[in-house]
This record gives sequence, C-alpha cells and structure tokens, in this order.
Amino acid sequence: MSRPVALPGEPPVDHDLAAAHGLTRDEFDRIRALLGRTPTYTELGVFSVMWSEHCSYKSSRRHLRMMPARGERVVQGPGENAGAIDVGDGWLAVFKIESHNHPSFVEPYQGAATGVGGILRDIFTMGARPVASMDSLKFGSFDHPRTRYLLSGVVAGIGGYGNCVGVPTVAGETMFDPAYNANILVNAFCLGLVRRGELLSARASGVGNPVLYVGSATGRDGIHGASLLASAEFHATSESKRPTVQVGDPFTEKLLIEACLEAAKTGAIVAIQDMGAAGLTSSSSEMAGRGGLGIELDLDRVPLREPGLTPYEILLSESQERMLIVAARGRVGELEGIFTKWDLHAVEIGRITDDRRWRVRAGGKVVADIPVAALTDDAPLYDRPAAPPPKPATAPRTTAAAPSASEALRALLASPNVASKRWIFRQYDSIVQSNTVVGPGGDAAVLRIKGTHRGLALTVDSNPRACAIDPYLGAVATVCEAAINVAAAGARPAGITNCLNYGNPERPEIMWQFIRGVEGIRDAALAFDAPVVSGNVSFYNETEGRAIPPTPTIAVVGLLDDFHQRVTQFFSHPGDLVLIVRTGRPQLAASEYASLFGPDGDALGPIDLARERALAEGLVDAAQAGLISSCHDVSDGGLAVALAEACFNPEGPLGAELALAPGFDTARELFGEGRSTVVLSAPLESVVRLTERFRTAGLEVIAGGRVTRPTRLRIGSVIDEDLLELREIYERALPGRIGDR
Amino acid sequence: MKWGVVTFPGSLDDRDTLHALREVMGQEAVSLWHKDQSLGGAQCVVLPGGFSYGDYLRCGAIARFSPIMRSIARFAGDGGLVMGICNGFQILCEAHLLPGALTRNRSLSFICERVTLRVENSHTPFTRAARQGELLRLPIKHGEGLYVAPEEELRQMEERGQVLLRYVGADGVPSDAANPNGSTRAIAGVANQRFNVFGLMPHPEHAAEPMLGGEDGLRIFQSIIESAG
Amino acid sequence: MRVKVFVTPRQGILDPQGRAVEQALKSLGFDGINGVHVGRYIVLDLKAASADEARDAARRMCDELLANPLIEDYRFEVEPG
Amino acid sequence: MRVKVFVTPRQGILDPQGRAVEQALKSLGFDGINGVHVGRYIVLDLKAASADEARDAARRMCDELLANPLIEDYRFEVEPG
Ligand SMILES: Nc1ncnc2c1ncn2[C@@H]1O[C@H](COP(=O)(O)OP(=O)(O)O)[C@@H](O)[C@H]1O
Ligand SMILES: [Mg+2]
Repeated sequence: MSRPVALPGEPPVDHDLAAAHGLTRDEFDRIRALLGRTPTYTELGVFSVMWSEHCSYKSSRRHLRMMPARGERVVQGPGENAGAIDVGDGWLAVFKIESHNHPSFVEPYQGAATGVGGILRDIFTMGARPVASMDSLKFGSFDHPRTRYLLSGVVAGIGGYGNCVGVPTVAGETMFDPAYNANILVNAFCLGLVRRGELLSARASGVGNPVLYVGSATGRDGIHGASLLASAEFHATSESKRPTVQVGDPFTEKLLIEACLEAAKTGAIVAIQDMGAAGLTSSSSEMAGRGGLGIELDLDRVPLREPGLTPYEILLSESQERMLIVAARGRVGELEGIFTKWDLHAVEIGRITDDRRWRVRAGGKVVADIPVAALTDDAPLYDRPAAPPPKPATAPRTTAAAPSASEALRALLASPNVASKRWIFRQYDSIVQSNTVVGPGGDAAVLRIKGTHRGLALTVDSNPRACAIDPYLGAVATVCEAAINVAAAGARPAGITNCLNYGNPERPEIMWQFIRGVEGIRDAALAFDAPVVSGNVSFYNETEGRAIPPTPTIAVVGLLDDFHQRVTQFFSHPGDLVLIVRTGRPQLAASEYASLFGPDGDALGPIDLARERALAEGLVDAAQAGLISSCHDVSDGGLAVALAEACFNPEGPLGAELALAPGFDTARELFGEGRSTVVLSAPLESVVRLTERFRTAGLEVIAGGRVTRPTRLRIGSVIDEDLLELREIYERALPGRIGDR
Repeated sequence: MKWGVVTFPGSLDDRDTLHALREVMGQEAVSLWHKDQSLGGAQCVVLPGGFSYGDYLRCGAIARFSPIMRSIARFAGDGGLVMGICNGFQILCEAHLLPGALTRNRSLSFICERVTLRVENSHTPFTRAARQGELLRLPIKHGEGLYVAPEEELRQMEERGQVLLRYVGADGVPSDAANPNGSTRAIAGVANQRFNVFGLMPHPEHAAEPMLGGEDGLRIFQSIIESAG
Repeated sequence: MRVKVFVTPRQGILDPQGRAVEQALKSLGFDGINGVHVGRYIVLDLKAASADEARDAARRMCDELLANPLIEDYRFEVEPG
Repeated sequence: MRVKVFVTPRQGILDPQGRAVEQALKSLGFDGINGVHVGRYIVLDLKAASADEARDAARRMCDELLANPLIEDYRFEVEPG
C-alpha cells in the first residue's frame, strides 16, 4: 500500500485543522485509527465531506430505517440515488425529493436552479427520463425585507433551469411564515419513467472496468458547499463558510440527459452516479462501496475549467452537470461516440480495482489512499440524545374581536398562504413533454403515461404549524393531506418520498422533533400502505440559534388505472349536489385562520388513520365508478375557502350554496383545518350511493349544498358573496404583494 | 404527407411535435438532426420549441448556424413549407427567413398559459383549415416572445396579410390585457412574403388532444396537410 | 489582444429591461435618473497580428453573431495585450 | 451625466454563455480565440452635481442592484454630459 504524499504548501494536519473542517476530536481520532496514520490534508478534506451530516446521514440514518420501504410495487427503496415503484404496463416511476435550502438563501436564483439540476441528475442517473418536477417553498413573512427578493429569485431559478431542460414543473407548494425569515426552504422533487429491467444502478462491478468522467469541467464551485453549509449551523455573518456559488448550466444538463439516456440503451454502462454533494469524492467512493470494490482515479485527467486546481479542490468541487460512469471494459469507444454526438466528452479518469481502496493519483503521486468503507459504511453513526422541549406557555388568546364570516373569508383569500399561486407557476413550463392532464393550481397534478391509459397523480405537502405544536401528529397530518390530495384526483396513493427539514440535531429537542416526525411518517405511510422509497434529510436549518419549525415535506405519487377518470377540483355542472365528507371535526389550532386572527387552541386531537384511509379508498372508488363531478381537498383556510376555490372554474366560474345545520360553530366549521375533509359535487342520482358508501366507512357526510349558475357563494346566513369579487381577491393577492402588474 | 422535425441541442418540444403528428394525427414524420444536411424528403419541416443552445446570447442566434439550416434555407427558397414554433420562430427570424425579431417579454418573466388567438389570414398554407377571424385557444410558454419589426415593415406585412395570428381577448378583440408579452400589434404569428415560411409563439402541438389542452392546434397541422395535398 | 464589444438596444426598440432597472432604482430611492439602458458586454481574447486584424475580426463577429442589427447597435474597442 | 456600468462574471465562476459564444464563433471559423466572457452593459443618465456625486451614486446602485457580488464583478465610467 502506497503512502500518500503531502503536497507542498499544505497545512499540517492536526486536531485544529480537523475542527476547522467540522470534524470532532473523536471523529479525527477515528480517522487516524481507520487509516493507521494521520491523513494528508487532501484526505482530511475528503473525510470532512464524506463524514458530514449531508453525505453520511450520521444523525438520521438509524431512525430513517423505521420508515416502511417495502411493498409489492417497490423495485428500489432507499440506498440508491432515487427510489422506484412499478406503475404497471412495464413502467417504473423513479422519484425523490431533495433540499437546497442554504444555497438558495445565499443566492436565490442559482441556489434554486442548481437544486433542480441536482434532483434531475438523481433521476436520470437511474436510467429514467425525468418527466415531472415539483417544488416545495417556505419563505419568511412578506414584511421581511428579503422575502420579495428571495421569492422572485427562487421562482426565477426553478423556472430558469426546469424550463430550459424541458421537464415540466407540474405542482408545488408555497408558504410564508416569519419562522422562515432567516432560513428559507427550497425542496425540489423530480419523477422519471423507465422501462422495467432498464433501471441503472450506482453499484460498481467488474474489476478493471474503466471509470468515465462526463459533463462540465471542474472548477472551484461550492467547495464545502452543500456538504458543510448543510451540515453546520449557518451564520448569516460567517462569510468564511460561504462557498463560491455554484452556477447551473441547464443547457449542458439537457445534453447530459439525452446523452446518458441514449448511452443507457447500449448496455455499456455498468454503474453511474451524478457528482452531487462532495462531487467526485462521493460519487466514486459510493459506487465502489456499493459494489464492495475499490477504485483508482487519476486527477491529471480530470477536465478543469481553470488551471491550478489542487487535488483537494478537484476532489471536493461541487461544480454542476457532471456524471461519473463505470463502463464495461472494451466499450468505452461506443460511449464516447454518443457523448461526442451531444457535444460532450467522456474522459477516462480511472478504473475499478479489487482492493476495496479509494486511491487517487495526481502528478504521478498518490495523494489519497483510503479504505472505501472508511468513507461510506464506516462513517460515524450517531444515536443523538433526544428530549421533548419544556412545554411552551400556551399562547395568549388575542382579545381582538372575531371577524364576521365574510370578513374572515375575504382576509383568508387574500392571505399569501391561501391566495392563488399563479404568479409563481405561470413562470414554469408545466406542459412540455405532452403528459400534463392536470397542471398546477389543483390538489394534485395528473400525468398520463404515453402509450397506456395509466395516469400518475403527484402532490407535495407540509404542515409546519401543526408540526410545531406536535411534531408527530403534524407529520401524520402531512402524510394524510398528501395522500388525500392524490385520492381526490382519483388516484391510489402508491409511494412516498420525503425531505426532512429540521434544526440542529445536536440539540436534544430538535432530535426529538426529528424522531417524532419520522415516527409520524412511518405510521401514516403504513396506514395508507404507501412505502417510503426515497428522501433526503436537511439538518441545521437554524440561524443565530433559532431553528425553523419541524418541516417534514411529503411527496406522494398516486396511480390511476385510467387517466380519463381523473377528477378535478372545480364544480362543473349547475344543479349538482355538494357533499362534504370528512374524517373528523376541523379545529382552529395550527390553522391559517388562527394565524390571522389570533392563536386559538394549541392542541391537536388524535388522527384516526383508519378513517383517513377509508376516505382515500372511498374517493378512488367513486372516481373509478364515475360517480363524482368534482372533488376538492380542504386545506389552508378551511371549508369556506375550499368551496370558493371549487367555484373558480377556469372554463367558467359557477356558484354554490350550502345550508348550515343549527348550532354550528361557524369559525371552527368554516375555517378550521387539520382533519381530512373533501368537497364533492355529484349529480343527484349518485349522491345516495356516495353518502351511503362513505357513511358505512365511518366517515361524516354533510349534505345540503348545491352548485348554482349564478356566481355567488352562499353559506347559511353567514356568507353571501359575489364569487367574481372573491376570485379577484384570490388572484390579485400575490402579484399585489410582490408589486407586479 | 411526410413531415420533418428538427432537433437542435436544447430543443425540447421536438418529441411533442413528433407525438402530435404521428400518434395523434397518424402522419409520417421523421426526426432531423441539426448536424445533418438531409431533410429526409419531408414536405414540411418544423423547427420546434425549446432552448436551442441554452438561448445563450440571443434566442436562436446560435442554432441558425447549424448545418441543417443551410438545407432549410434552400428548401424554403424552393417554396418548401417551413414552420417554426416558439424557439423555432426565433431561429427563423435570426436566420432572416422571417421578418422581425423576438425579444424579452414585457414582464421580463417566462409565461406559461393558454391564450386566445385570432386567425388574421385564413388564405395561407398554414391557416386554410381555419375560418377567417376564427378564435383558437393555444398555450404559450416563453420568456422572449415580444415581436418587433420596423414600423414600415410592419405596415407592409399587414397589407400583404403576413400577420397570421394575433393575441386577442375572449371577445376576439386585441387589447393590452390580452397581449401576454407586449408584442407589437399583438402579433403572435407571421409568414414570409411567399407564405411558405411561418413562425408562431403559441404551441399547436400542445393543443392536439382533448385531455391535454384541447384540439385547436390541429387546425394548423390540418391546414398544412391540405396544402401539401 | 482584448476586444470589448458593447451591444445596446436600438433607438426606438423597447427596452423592458432598461425600464425595469430604472423603476427598481427609483424604488430604491435613487433619483435624478433620466434613463437606463441595458445591453450586453462581451469580452473577447483574440490572437491577432495587429490591432487592425483584431478590429476586422471583431466587426465580422458582431455582424454575423454578436448583435442583431434589426434591434441592436454595437460598438467595440481593441486593447493590445 | 452618463454612467457606463460593465458587469462581468467573476473570475472562476462558470460562464456558460461565454463558453457557448466561444464555441459558436469557433464553429463559424473564427480562430485564435482564447476566451469569451459575456456580461451586461448598463448605461445610466443621471442628474448629478459633480462627477464624484455620480460616481458615488453609481457605486451604490451597483452594490444594491446592478451587480450580484457573489457571482459578478463590476466597473464603471462616468462621462460628463
Ligand atoms: N428521509 C429519508 N427517507 C428515506 N430515504 C432517505 C431519506 N433521506 C435520505 N434517504 C436515502 O438515502 C440515500 C442518500 O440520500 P441523499 O444523500 O439525499 O442522495 P444523494 O446522495 O443522491 O443526494 C438516498 O437513497 C435517499 O433516498
Ligand atoms: Mg445523487
């Protein structure tokens, strides 16, 4: 075994330098033990990124195992770049969600853009063609000076990248809350399709197989970027940790997509992985590790954007749009041909070995020689202490006089959290690839799978307010909302991916929030029998010691046997009857209403998962039986808002009226949230069957509503509003806040 | 008839156009590679939407130099039918096969939405299947669709009927509110003087199926099929 | 040699970017702004035997690719070194 | 006064646009090109009492809006008139 050399000008490696790299004393000692010597400066850098929270999942891994990852549809669970489920007719859906929070806070356009680029690569690295993206965004309040800037930058970045690579952004969610003033969240989801049996893997095999570098040249971008930034608390002040910003090149990404998918067809690709966080280091060591093999790299062959990069910089660079491929011996020429066709070059930079070591040469000398396992499986694994925080003093009830129902409805429709997000999604190409049956603006997006009748329903949801009150119930409620969203479109929930955004895991109360969140996802996922096949953890979402509320972001993929049976949220036939079906009484705790008109209650009652599932199944059956004209999931703003939204049919608005049972607690029933509730419209003849079907399933059905031609919304004696006016409020609110025409 | 759909590096709607032509309309359509010279015997060549060469510098400015563009210029010179959709329209303008240029939307942001268009001249190979003044609902999705041309040129184009599509409101009347990108004279699609080259910002290929944005886009493809006889 | 190319929107052609920047600056409290125009600034490093040769190459580059005469004007400077 | 602002991608920051233009020029047969960078050229017409005042305003405009310090460098010239 060759002993790696220190390079001229490298600082001496000791505990202090290790600490500066975010490694603890114990971790540094463990590295020396694993190596049987002190690492070189280059090796220290490599360990620091591979053992970072972001790459090693050292605080989360043992808890993530709790989540159900198996199911008869699951073809690939956690462990690869993305998960995959069988959606029928020989197609696999490959999907994952990932965070790019800190980079987006530092530079919103490029941060968000490169977040999209990264998740796309996780998908096509599996051999799947990316067919849809979603984005989950959390910003501070509109009063905060940076919010407008961050919002427009992030949205432009997501559109700028997604539009240019030709992957439609079909859904998303956006929330504004002061809790995110100093730490926004940008979570990006992507789904791809691949034929069964054509799935690629990131598991190296074949001793002697060549290793190819494809894509953009390597520069100094984001050294210690994703890894360190996402693994240590971010101080707006500490410039030191600010990496050189990664700039995305969606044009090169588009070429990479086409070239990699064409190359995949040749069968000459043994393994492939994007160079994401910790770039060349993680992709090479993880591929070797999964295959139980070793790998050798020659940095002199790595294409560089500028001269003079050190091995340390080349190994840690997070330059975008780069892929690492293990090719079948003797077939390199064939692959080179394809990449050249797409104006890219494939460069052979190394080979697979059998000695289970990760060996790197530069200038003819060995600069790193590390057991692969030391970078992957033997990375630290922590069981950090977890403890609930001391119960916060219950928030004081505001004495502000409660608004009238009409005032409340108008205020809610004007609230950025409830108002139309058109200003955002009209900046996204949501129709390219000709699969978008239902685009942004509804409960779930619906895609058709070409050449079949099958459809996919996609949604992404989160509920930080509920999670702040109870991290377990909040997570359960989030999964339920996402599942009911796809069911409302007529799709059966089939798979879940999640992005777990939390504070500093070294603080017991944060670790407790995290574990309770994972438990909540586990229980709800089991209830819906929807396995969690992929995800991502983002810790250290804190600034100056203040953590964001626990924010597990849940994306659910649902299946429709026939996309023609998809249901939209809009009332479409005057005279249809309106039914409200729900799993329980809504509550004002954690509702948008409470956030506007003062805290009201801080306890979340239990959620009946059996009923939640019954609701989902009832909705799917009803859609398949063609019994319903529309179905809208009640979420932010509660029932009254959902009724109004159901009336805003783009093909022509309609009206609705709903009678209220006597002794009805107006605020709670009309504006409460937190229990799955849907607003259905259906012709008279199917209403009896529907009511009976849902009641026998133990669900509460409220009748007494109908769809009207006159465009007014009438609810009992408390609301009688002109819907065109309401729609104006709903549509103008966001552009108004942003100061756009 | 036989169609050719060009793929430039960064083309995006090439596959969607092929899907609409082959799967929806049952046409024969071949994919043309930008580095080739051959047009594969196509009777109509479509330059699709997308971000050729990343739209770097100016939309269409770099793609216009692809080898296949020489063949397309020759083909158009011989009276062959050429249609540019969105980025294809931008390329045709940069290549001087169509008058005018397309610049940043008035709002400076990308816009994806369905708009209403009025057929201004139904006596052309690209619009003959539509009625004069017929309203079509088609999607747009672009950041640089603001059409400009010298005033004098615009006047002559209008006289000759080279403006084929205009953005209008639901009432069929052009208005500032109904003009999504601020195009001069609400122009959405234009033809050359010979009426064998057509460019439009809206996407007919994305309005070819009832479940996906309606079928108004078929009018355009139908017209071309009729013309090719 | 280094060639600096300045591409600016033509007189009379709308310059929405210029207008947007002007608005933004005003809303930031800058006043006394009578107009803003936004164009492209392209820096080329060329191997050329003489300034004239570089100038000549630059002109052809602008005419063929760097500017669209219909909507843009260009100007360039050649610096030795 | 007239202020001319030149905004360029920072040293070491990826400049895909510059690369694309360089490739295009080469494929057009221009050779001897050692590098192309594409930035923005912003022309401001300002009312200012003195060149210093204009310079000062320009600097603040660049820092606050015209350039993104994380990925761009800027430079400007002030011309009377
Ligand atoms: N919250 C989670 N739930 C399930 N799987 C997870 C979760 N977080 C991470 N994983 C899995 O761990 C692996 C590594 O995640 P990540 O580092 O985000 O992938 P990448 O290295 O491609 O960015 C992936 O297979 C991912 O699906
Ligand atoms: Mg990855």
